[in-house]
Amino acid sequence: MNNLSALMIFLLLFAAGSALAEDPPQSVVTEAAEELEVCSAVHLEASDTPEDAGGSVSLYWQMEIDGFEPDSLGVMRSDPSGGEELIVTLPFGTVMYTDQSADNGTEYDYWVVSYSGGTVGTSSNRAEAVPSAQWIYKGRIGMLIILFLMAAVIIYYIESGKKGRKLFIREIAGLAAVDDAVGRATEMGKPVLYIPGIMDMDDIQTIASIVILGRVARKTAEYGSSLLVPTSRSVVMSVAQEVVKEAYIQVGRPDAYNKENIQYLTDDQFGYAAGVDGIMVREKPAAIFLLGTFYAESLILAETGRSVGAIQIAGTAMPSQIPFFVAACDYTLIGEELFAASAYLSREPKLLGSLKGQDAAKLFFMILIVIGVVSATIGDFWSPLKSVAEFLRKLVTVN
Amino acid sequence: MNWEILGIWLGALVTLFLYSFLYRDNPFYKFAEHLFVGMSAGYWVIYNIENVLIPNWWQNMFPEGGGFDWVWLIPGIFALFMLARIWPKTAGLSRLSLGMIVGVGAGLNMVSFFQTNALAQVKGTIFSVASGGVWDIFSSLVLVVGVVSGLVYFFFSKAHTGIMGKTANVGITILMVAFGASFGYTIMARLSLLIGRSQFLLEDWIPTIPRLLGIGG
Amino acid sequence: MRLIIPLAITFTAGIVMILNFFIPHQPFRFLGENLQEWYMIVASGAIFLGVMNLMHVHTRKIRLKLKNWKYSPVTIIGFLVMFVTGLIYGVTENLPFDYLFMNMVAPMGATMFSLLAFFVASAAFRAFRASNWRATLLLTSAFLVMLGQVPIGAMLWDKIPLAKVWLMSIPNVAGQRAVMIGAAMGVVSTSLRMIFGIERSWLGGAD
Amino acid sequence: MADIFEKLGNLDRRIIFVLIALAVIIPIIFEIVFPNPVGAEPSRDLFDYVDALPAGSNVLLSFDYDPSTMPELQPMAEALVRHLFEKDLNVVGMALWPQGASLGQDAMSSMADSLGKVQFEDWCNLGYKTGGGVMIVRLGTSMSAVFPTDRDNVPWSEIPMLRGITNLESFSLIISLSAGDPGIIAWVMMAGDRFGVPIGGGCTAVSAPTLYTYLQTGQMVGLLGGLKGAADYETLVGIEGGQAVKGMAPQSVAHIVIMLFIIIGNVAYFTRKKKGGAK
Repeated sequence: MNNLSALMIFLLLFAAGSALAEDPPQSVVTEAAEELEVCSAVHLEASDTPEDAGGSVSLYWQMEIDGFEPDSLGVMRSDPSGGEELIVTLPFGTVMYTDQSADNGTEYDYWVVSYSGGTVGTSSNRAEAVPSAQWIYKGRIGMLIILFLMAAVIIYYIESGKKGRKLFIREIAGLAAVDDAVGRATEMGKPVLYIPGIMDMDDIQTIASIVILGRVARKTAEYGSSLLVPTSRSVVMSVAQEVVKEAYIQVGRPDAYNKENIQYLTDDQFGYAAGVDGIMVREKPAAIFLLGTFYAESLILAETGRSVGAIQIAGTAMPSQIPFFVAACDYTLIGEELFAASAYLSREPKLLGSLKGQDAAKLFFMILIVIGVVSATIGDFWSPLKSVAEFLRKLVTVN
Repeated sequence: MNWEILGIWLGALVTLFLYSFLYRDNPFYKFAEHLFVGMSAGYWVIYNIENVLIPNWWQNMFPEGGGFDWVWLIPGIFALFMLARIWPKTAGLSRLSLGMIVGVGAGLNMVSFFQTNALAQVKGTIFSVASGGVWDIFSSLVLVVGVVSGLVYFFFSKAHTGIMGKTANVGITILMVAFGASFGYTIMARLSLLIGRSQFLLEDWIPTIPRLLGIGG
Repeated sequence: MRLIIPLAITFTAGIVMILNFFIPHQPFRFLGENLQEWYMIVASGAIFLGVMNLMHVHTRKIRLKLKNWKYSPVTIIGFLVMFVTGLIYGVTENLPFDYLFMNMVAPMGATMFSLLAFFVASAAFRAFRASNWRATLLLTSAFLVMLGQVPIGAMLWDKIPLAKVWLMSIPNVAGQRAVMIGAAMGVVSTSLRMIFGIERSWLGGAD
Repeated sequence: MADIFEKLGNLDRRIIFVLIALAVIIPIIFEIVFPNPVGAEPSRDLFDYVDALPAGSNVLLSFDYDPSTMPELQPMAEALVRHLFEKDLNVVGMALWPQGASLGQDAMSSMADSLGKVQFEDWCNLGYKTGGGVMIVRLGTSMSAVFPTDRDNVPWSEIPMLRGITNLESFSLIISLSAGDPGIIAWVMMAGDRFGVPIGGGCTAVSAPTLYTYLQTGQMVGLLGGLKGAADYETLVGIEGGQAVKGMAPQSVAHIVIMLFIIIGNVAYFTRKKKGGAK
């Protein structure tokens, strides 16, 4: 029904337009333009906005191009009770709108009117829609399943770790060097500098870094060397103070904890880099830890640290910054190794268990890639296998 | 006094002060560094007030048309808990805010990293290696082998010996080639920054010197 | 006991954020969107803690006449100048706060950033030595890409720019992908440990 | 002799700093311009593709950037527009970024003036439209529905050069100059993959590696990456002393300095190693 009326409007306008185009002299066209109606919206489509919390209808339309241009467009809506209302006025040229003010389960009629000189010129076809709320994003089901399975596997291994299952962990050079680095600082009577990245506490790399800070703080407390932690975020400073203090208490050296050593500098990326560079050249730390999220300042910090002769242990999951750490630091924790650090340093069974879970998840993805590539490749010659690859691609697609 | 020229001079002086660090630490650098830390901290406080606290909190709590939206008391209370750290007696309250911050961060990061870092990358690696010429096939194989062996390198719960060790070796090798390429590629962007600063000094600042001395235009 | 409530909040916030990604329905939509905003407000409000610490550290330095205390007033004055002009004039263009930002803070940031041009050079000189075959590969790939970036590469051999494109689009992509997929596993597992309270040392608690 | 290498191997990094500074400053002061030969690169691919288009073909040029990335992308825009005009192609400009429309206007109108091209007959600027990828899909069905008028509110029907254009398939090539999202990726996925229109582009150096993969899969016909890509196009089109070519001079010198240092470092390293081995 709607389509039919749209078609009729379109045909009418088309007829008017083509009749006009046949008129040869230009002066006639200008005269005719005055008789012409203001151009109207056509092909209006209304549908429930997919995958939302409801109360929303998406509208799409096109503009007729023959006719003179309206001053503005109005989106009209009527509900079953018959009440008509103008829900929004839009500038000419707009071709889509989302009505956020609808009620779920109500059947609405929509149409778009063109205003010209303050009066309604023409109006589009009517289109109806019933808004509703959805309980799941359909395009994310595959991801939900994989994520759930992974979480289950990781938690399973954590539990089995807790139960005392013996778990192996491979050598991670950067972490094996932590003791040496702290020990060296103690021998030289120089401080240890710990940089937890430049992002805030909501960043998971910062969280991982703070956990490692706890382990490093325990070592500096045991060895009796001082630990400096300049931070770029207030929240990180607060957490770092808490963590370091706790570490010193656990080792039985609460007296050695110095709150002033954990200080905030500035939220500014390069202001922070300038401040930390200053600390490096003046305090001359013997060991520097650069663990967390880093951006361009990574090399500014690492090169300055290098120039004061410190042992540097860096780690980040930012792919773009790893090369600079590799070039300027003695040890670099690459990507996932940063997240494995707390388990490695503490050797706690439940944390080692979570590493095992991560490995299982990686294995799953490796198998997925290999099966996907093999089936896609063979699928080029023998089509049934192509659908396997298609299925796998679909599984990991998130919309 | 011409404000524009003063601005150029201020900018040029702090630029030169900071560059002096390349020679070694010195009073000029110390001055500029301390100034930078202080001024940028002040800048970010104002930035946070103007761009977050007022529009996202205050104006939500007290909407323009009048009224009061109690929901926005919640973040206000959490923020107060955070600030309660100032006094030792109430410092424990900040843990509640930290709990919230870390919870939001952990939940958000988990899904976004999983989507963009894991699934999207896996998807990009599932393709047919049999298209194009010999060189294309070779390239595709390097890509797939690189990703898979790179992942083997990250295995923690198995010793890197035997076939596992060999694959992990291939992985770390490809990682090294990748890091080298990435390093070499970035140099250009870094030089552009230096070119920008040099142009500021040479083309904006130096021409003002004769003008200040009363020579030339 | 003092950790139970914070951990419960972490758990709730984390689960809500995860469900919000999969479930468009209320109340997850509302909670998810609000929690992110709340987080932003709390983190922004916390900046006062930071600046109080900054002021405390520097006044203490001056009081105790610690090393380099003479520079501490610079930080304090720098902060106050920005803070006060910001409060009085706001962030409108061409007023004092904006003027100071454009002519001092921004150039200082750009200058620190541009130090990288020098540091990439010194790092490359020192680190790119063919000490073993892996280091040789790192060096060769960096060298080829650098050659491919500038005209001299194409002058030497017109295939060098192609080698650059190949290195950037094949081994570089492979390496980045491996790092990213691995890191994602680390993130998922670390997040789970946080949300389920398995790792709690960040709250200052015993493990 | 060996002592020299010993010293070279442990060179004070400040010497490197001085040379880098000189490498950048001297070409700027003396406005040195180097020749910029173009190898078999993605920038040449784009040039060749444009060069082979028959005169009168329609090309859509999308300006998807803002002033912050102008140093890299504006020289590309100017060189591309010049080439398109010289080949007598019809250039339709538009933008996925709000400020891109006026940056595109600058490039097109200045080049049109110097080459005697007429607005609405040889080129036009449809302006900015929000919506990114979704909007591109709608361009695939009808261009005039999304752009009832051009940037200056001239109705579609009154622009002579647009008469033959109905949707994206009317174009022989789409070129996106892209600083991020929405940009080239949206064009490749929404216009290239769905409607089969060839896509070319220019991008910042930072995003080039991600986009190289589209070249490999044939989803793009060519790509200008960063300042080098812009300089390449300027050279190929034959612009003397263009902005990008000029900007390449300090880059080239500084790159050569760094490469020389890497070579010195390695020579010193091997000389010392040899000496150490002889002991």
